[in-house]
Amino acid sequence: MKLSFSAEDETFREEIASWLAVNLGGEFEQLRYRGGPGDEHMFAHERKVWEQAMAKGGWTCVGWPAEHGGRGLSIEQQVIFHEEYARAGGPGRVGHIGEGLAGPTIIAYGTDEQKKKYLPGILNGTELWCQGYSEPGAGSDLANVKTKAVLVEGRWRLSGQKVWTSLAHESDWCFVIARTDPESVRHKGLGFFLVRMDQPGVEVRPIEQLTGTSEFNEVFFEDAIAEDILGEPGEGWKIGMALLGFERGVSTLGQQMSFQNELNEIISIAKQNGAAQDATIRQRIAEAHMGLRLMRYNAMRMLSDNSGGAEDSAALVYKLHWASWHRNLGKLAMDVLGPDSELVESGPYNLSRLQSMYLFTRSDTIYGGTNQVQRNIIAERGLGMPKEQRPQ
Amino acid sequence: MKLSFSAEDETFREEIASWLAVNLGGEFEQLRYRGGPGDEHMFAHERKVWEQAMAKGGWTCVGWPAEHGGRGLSIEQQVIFHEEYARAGGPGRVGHIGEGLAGPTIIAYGTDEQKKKYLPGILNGTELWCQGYSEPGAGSDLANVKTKAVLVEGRWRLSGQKVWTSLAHESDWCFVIARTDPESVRHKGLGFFLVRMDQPGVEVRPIEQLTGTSEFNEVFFEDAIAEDILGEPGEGWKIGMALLGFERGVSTLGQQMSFQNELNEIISIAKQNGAAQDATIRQRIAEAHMGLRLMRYNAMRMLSDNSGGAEDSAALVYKLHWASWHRNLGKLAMDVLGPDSELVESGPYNLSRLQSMYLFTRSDTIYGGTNQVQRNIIAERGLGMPKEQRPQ
Amino acid sequence: MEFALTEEQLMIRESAEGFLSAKSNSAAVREAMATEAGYDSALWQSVCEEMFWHAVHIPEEYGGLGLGYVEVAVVMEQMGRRLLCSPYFATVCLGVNALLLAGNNAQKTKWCAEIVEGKTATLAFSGGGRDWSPNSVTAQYSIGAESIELNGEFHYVVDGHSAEILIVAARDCESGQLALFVLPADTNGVQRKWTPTMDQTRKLATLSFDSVTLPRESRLEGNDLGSILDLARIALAAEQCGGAQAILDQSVAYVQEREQFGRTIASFQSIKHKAADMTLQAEVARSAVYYGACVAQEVLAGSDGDQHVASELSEAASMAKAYCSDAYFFNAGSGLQMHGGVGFTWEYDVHLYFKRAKSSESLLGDGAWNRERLASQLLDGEAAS
Amino acid sequence: MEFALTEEQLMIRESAEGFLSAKSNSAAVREAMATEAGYDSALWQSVCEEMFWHAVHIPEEYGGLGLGYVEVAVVMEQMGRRLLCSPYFATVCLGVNALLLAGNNAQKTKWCAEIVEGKTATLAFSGGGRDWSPNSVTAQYSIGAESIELNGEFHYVVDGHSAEILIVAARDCESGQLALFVLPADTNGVQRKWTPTMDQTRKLATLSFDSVTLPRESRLEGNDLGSILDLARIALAAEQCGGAQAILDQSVAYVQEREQFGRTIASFQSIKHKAADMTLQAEVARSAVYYGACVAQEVLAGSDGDQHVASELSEAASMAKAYCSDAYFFNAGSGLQMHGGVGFTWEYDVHLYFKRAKSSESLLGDGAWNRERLASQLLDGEAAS
Repeated sequence: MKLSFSAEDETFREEIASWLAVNLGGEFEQLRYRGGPGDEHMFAHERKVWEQAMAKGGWTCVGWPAEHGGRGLSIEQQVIFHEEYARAGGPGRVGHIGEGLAGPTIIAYGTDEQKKKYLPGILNGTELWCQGYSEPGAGSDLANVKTKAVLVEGRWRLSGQKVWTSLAHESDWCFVIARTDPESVRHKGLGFFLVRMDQPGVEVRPIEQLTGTSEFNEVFFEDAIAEDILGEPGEGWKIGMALLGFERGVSTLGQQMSFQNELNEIISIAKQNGAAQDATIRQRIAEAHMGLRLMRYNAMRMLSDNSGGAEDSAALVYKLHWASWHRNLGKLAMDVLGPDSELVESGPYNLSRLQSMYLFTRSDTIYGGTNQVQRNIIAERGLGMPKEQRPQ
Repeated sequence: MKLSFSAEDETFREEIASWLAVNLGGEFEQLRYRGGPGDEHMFAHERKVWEQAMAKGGWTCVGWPAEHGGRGLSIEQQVIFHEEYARAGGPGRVGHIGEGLAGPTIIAYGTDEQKKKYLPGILNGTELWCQGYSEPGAGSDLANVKTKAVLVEGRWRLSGQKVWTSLAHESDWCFVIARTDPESVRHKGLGFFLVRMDQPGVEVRPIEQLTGTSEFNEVFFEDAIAEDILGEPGEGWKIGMALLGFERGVSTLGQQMSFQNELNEIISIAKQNGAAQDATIRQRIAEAHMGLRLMRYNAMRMLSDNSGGAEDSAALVYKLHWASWHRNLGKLAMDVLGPDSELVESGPYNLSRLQSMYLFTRSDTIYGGTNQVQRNIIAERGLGMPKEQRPQ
Repeated sequence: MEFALTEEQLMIRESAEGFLSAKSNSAAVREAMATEAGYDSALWQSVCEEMFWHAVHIPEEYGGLGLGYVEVAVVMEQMGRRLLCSPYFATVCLGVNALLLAGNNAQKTKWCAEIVEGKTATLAFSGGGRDWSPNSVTAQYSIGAESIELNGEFHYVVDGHSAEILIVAARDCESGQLALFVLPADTNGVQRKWTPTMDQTRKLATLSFDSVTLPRESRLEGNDLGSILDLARIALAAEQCGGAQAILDQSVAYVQEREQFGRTIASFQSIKHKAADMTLQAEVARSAVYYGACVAQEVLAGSDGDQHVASELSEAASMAKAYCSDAYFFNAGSGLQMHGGVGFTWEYDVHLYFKRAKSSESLLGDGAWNRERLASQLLDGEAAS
Repeated sequence: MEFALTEEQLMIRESAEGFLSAKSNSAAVREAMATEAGYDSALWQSVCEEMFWHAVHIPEEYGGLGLGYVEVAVVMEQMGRRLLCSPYFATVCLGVNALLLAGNNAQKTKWCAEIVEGKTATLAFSGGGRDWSPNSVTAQYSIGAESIELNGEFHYVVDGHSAEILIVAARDCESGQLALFVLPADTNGVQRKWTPTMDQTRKLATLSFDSVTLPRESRLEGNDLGSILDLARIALAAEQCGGAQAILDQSVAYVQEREQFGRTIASFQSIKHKAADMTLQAEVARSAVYYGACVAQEVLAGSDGDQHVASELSEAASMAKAYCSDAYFFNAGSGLQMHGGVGFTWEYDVHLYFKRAKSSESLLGDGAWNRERLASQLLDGEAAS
C-alpha cells in the first residue's frame, strides 16, 4: 500500500494535462466547468463537439480494453486522467452514459455484431446514449417494471413510460428494461433493449424541476421498435444489475473532482465574505474537505480490492456516503453565502451554479436508490441482516 | 395564554421557598443535590427521613386531591413547587414511585379499603414503593410478561423475575404485573399486584452497571404472596398503562429542574476552564439551554391541554425529547471538561456526579420505551401510520 | 400562568385555517409568487377588510383590535402552513412593531391609522452581510435645523419595493448613534429595486437613499431596533412552525398513499421514524413560538407588562428563531426526501416549502447565529444587541 | 500508487487477529484493566517475543523489522478490535516515533535497542488543559555546561506511571524554544502518579519533574513534536477504527439473536439502518487510517520518502483522528443503544468499548479540535502546530 505515483504515471499525467491545456480552449473555452449536476442540459451541442475532439485525441473510453477500442489504462492512470480533466475544468461529459454504462454492458453481454454496431459511435463521440430504467410510481423499486416488450414479426416493440432520463433530447440511443413475459412479476421475465430515439414511437417530454430547468425527461414508448435486445429475453434484470455495477467504477473519481471544484468555489467565497471567520462554518468546511478526501480514498480502496470480501463494504457504502456528503455541501454553500444565497443572478429565476447545485443535491439522496434503500442494501447484503418482509 | 404568575401563586412560591430554606439544613444539608440519576442509591436512609420531614410540613403528594390527603395544588402551584424544590437543591425523592405512580393508580383503581391501607404510608413518607414492570428479555416489549400469578387458597402467589427495579432494597412495597391466566398471551390475562418486599419469597439482587454502582436490581419472586390485587384479574394491562400515563405528569417538571442544576454546573465549569471560549462548545451550550427551556414549555403545553387532540402530540414526543436531550447533555459535560473528563475523583472508580450522569444518560434512551419504540408510538398513535407487522 | 390558547385564540386559529385554505391554495400561491409585487392585492384587501389581521395587535386607541402577540403568532402560524404570499410580515411584524415600540403618540396615531386603512409598510436596516444585529446598519443621517438628510443602502428589505411606508434605521454621521425614521416610500431620493430570490414566495429589495430629506418629525422617538427585530424573529418563527407542520402533514399524507415494494411506504419503519422526528421538531417549535409570543406580549404591554417576563425578550426570540429555523429546514428536507422523485419537480408543492424554509432560516439570523447570541448571554454576561 | 494491503500486510493482519482473539478476550481485558499497571506483563512479553510487533517499524539497522507504518496501523486496528491492554501505543506510537523523528544516530541506536529488548516507553508533553498542540508544553529546561535541568508537570501521560523510558518535551526557560529529552523513568527527581480514569483500559499518569538533572546527550537532536503527535494520531485512529468495527460486529451479532415483539430485533428497519450507518462510519474510518498510514510512511522514510505525500502529514493526521474519533463514538453509542438494557450492565463488554471510544476521542484532540486545525490550514494559510 502506498500513495505515490510511479515516474511512468507522472509522465502520463503530463501528457493528458498538456493535451487539455492545448485543446480545451478556443471554441471550447466557454465549456470549462459547465455541464455538471444541475447544469447538465447546458451547451449540449457544443459538448458533443467537444466529445468528438476528445475522441480524436484518443481520450474517450480510456478505461475500456484496447481490443474494444479503448486505451486500456491502469486504475492509477484512470485516476490521473480524471484528476487532470477536472483540474482543467473539463465540461460534464455528454458521452458518459455511453462510455460508462452502455458500452461496458455491450462489451460484457453483446454479440460481436452488436459490439461492431454500437461501440464505434461511443468511442468517436458521435452517438449519445440515455437510460430508460426508472418508471413513474416505481421509484427505487427498479423491479417494478411495467413497460412491455412484444415480439411482432421478429422485432421487439416497446410500450410504456420511463422517467428521470437525462439528455433524452440529445441522445441517439436509449437502453430500456422492459417486460418480455407479460405473465411475469418483479425481476423475472425482463429484457434489456437498445432503442433508437429518433422514431415515431418515442416521445420525450421534459420534466420541470425545482430549479425551473429541465435536465430530466419522461420518455414515452408507443409501439417503439427496439433495434436490438442484449442477451436473451429474461436476462434483463441480470444485465441491468451488472450495468449498475459499472456505475461504481473509476468514473466516480471524476465525479469527485467536480465536487472538488464546487468546494474550492465555496472556500474562496468564504474567504472573501468573512464566513471563513465563523467558527461553525470553519468546522463545516473542514468536515466537507475531510469527507471528500476520504471519499477519494474509499473509492481507491474499492477499486484496488484485493482482500476478498472485506472491501465489499467500502463499495456498498459508497453511494450513501457521497450522496449525503453532497447534500451537506449544498447546504454549506448556501450558509457560506449567507443572506446573499437568496439572490438569484439575473432574470426571474436564473440560479447561480451553487444555487442550482444546492437544489440538485436534494435528488442525490433519492435517485439511483434512496438513502433508505442504500441502508437496506448495506444491512442485508453487507451485514446479513434480515430482508424487509413483503406483505402477502 | 400568558406566562406571568398570579400574586397568589407568588405568595405560594414564598411559602415553599422559605419552608425549604428553614428545613433543608442541619442533618439534611448533606442531601442537597444528591440522589439524582446515577446517584439514586446514595443516602437512601437519610432521604427517607427527609421524606418524612417533608410529609410533616405537608409537602408530600402536593398534587393529590385533598380528599385523599394531598394538597390539591393547581398545575401552576405544582410547577412552582418543583421549581423551588430544585432551586433549593432538594434531594431526589425516594418516595417518588409511591407518590407519582403507585398512589395515583391506587386512587384511580383501588377499593376504599385499599386506599385506606396504602395511601397513608405514602403520604407520611414511611412506606416506599418500587416497580416490577420490566422482565429480562422483554425490554421495551412490556406485554411480554412471564411472571405468573396463581390463586392458592384465596391468595395470589407470584413466581418470576423482574428487572431494572430501582430502590428495591429500600422499598416496603412493589407493584407487579403478572400473568393471571396461564393460557393468555401478551397484554391479555394480566393482573396488577401489590406485594410486600419483606417476605421469604422475594429476593433482590443488585445489577452492577457500567458506572460500577448498583442503583438497579433484579427482583426474584418465588411463590411470593401478593398482599392485594388492584382491579380484577385481566385488568393488569389497562391499569399498568394508566400508571405509565401518570409518569408524564407534573413530576416531569421536577426532573427538568434537576437537569437545570446539571446544566448550571456544566456552564460554570466551562467558564472556569476556558471551554466557554470554544465556539463549538458555545453552540452546544446554547443548544442545551434552549432544549431545556423548550422542554419546559412543551411540558406546560402538555399539562395545560385544552385544545382537544392537537396537544396530544406534545405529550407523545416528550419522552423522546428529554431522553435525547439528556444524552446530549452527558456528552457535552464530558467535552466541556475536556481531557480532565477522564480523571475519576478518587479510589479506583469513584465517578464524579457529571461522569456518572454522563454514563447514566445512555440508559435514558432505553428504559421506559427506547427511542425507537417512542418513534413508533409517535408515528402510529400520533400520525396514524401503519403498525409494525407482527410475523405469523 | 396559563400556557394554552384561550377560546378566543382558538377561534382565530380556526377562522384563519378556513380563510387560508380557501384563499391560499397552491394555484393562488404560484400565481402570486410569479409577480414582481409577490402578492395578490385583492387578497390583501380581503385580509384587511374581512379578517382585520393587519390590525390584530394595534391598540384600540390607534384603531386596531388591541389583541396580543399570541394572536399575531396564531395567524402567522396559519399563514406559514399555507405559504400565504402577502405583505403581512413586513407590514405588521416589522412595520407595526417598529411604530409601537419606537413611535411617540403622534407618530403612532398618524402611521397606524394609515396601516389600519390598508397601507403596507416595511423596515429597512441592514447594509448587507452576515450580521443581523443593529450593528449591520450602515446608512447615515444628519440632522439640520429644519430637516433631516438620509443617505445609504439597505439590503434584504422584505417587500421593500412594494411597501408604501418605510421605516428605516440609520446612524448619526458623526456620533454613530442609531435612529429610526418613518417616511412614505415615494419620498424623493428613494430608489427601490426588487432583487429576485430563490424562494419566490417572499420578495426582497434593495433600497438606495440619496440625499433624502425628511421633516424632523419623521424621526421616531425610540431607537430600540434590537427589540423590534426580536419581535419580528418571534413572528417569523411562528410562520416557520406552521410551515414545519404543513410539510409534515403533507408528507405523511403522501407516504400513506404511495406504494413501493408492494406496500405503502408509510409502513417502512425508517419513514415512520423520520415522520416521528419531524413531529418532535414541529411540536417543540410550537412551544418555542408560544413562549416567545407570551414574552413579546409583555414587552408590547410596556409598563403594564410583567417586567420579569419582558426581560427575556432577546433570549426568547433567539431560541424561537434558532429552533424554528432548524425545525423547518429539517422538516422540509425530510419531506422532500419522503416524496422521492416527485418532490424534485416544479409541479409538486414540496419545493416551495423547502425554499421558504431556507430563506426563512437565513432571514434575521440562522440557528448558529442565534445560538451564538444566546451563548454570549449565558457565558459572557453581555447584553445582546 | 497502490491502495490495498499487500499479501504480507494481510498475513500480519491475520496473525494479529488470531493472536489477539486468543490472548485478549473479555476476561483478560477485565483482569488487566483492574490493575494499576493496566496490562499483563507476561502478555506484553509474548507480544514482543512472539509477534515482534513492538519493533515493526524500527529500521533494521536499529534491530527492528524495518516495516512501514501501514503495518503499525494494521496491528493497531486489530488491538483496537480486541481492546488489548498493553503499553504498545505509548511505547511504539509515541516513544519509537519520537526517537525515529528526533533522535540522532547514537540516540536511536541506544534507545531503540532497549525497546527492542522489551522495555516500555512513553512521551510526556502536555502541561494540562484542552489544547493538544505543542503549545500545551509548559515544563522548562535550562542547559548548563555539563548537564541539563528539567522542571515542570506533565499531564495525561499514557502509561506514564509504568513506562521505563520517558521522552519529554520542555521549553527553554528563557527563549521558550522547545526541546525533547529522553531519560530512564527512574531518574532522580521524577515523580510519577497514576491518575485513575473512566476508561480503565488505558492508563494515564501525571509526572512531576523537580530539578531533574540529565546529561547533555539526553537532549534529542530534533524537536518536531508536532509531527510526532501527528504520527501518534494516525496510530490512535487505527485503533479507533478497529474499535468501531468491533462494536459494529458485536452489535449486529446481538440483534440477530435478540427477539422482541416476536421477531429478532435485527429485522426492524431502524436497527438495520443504524447498523448501515455504523458500517459507513467504520469503512470511511478505515480509508482515513490507511491514507494517514501511507503519509506517515513517507514521513518516516525521511529523505527517501515522497516529499509531496509527506507534506500532507498534519492534514492526514487531523483527518484520521477527527473522523475516527467521531466514528468510534458514534458506533459505540449506537451499539450500546442496540444492546438495550444489557448494554448498561458491567457484565457485557459494550461499556468497555463505549468508554474507550470516549477516552480515545479526547486524547490528542477530538473531532472539533482537529477540524479547526484543518480549517486553519484551508482557510488561514497558517502552518499547523
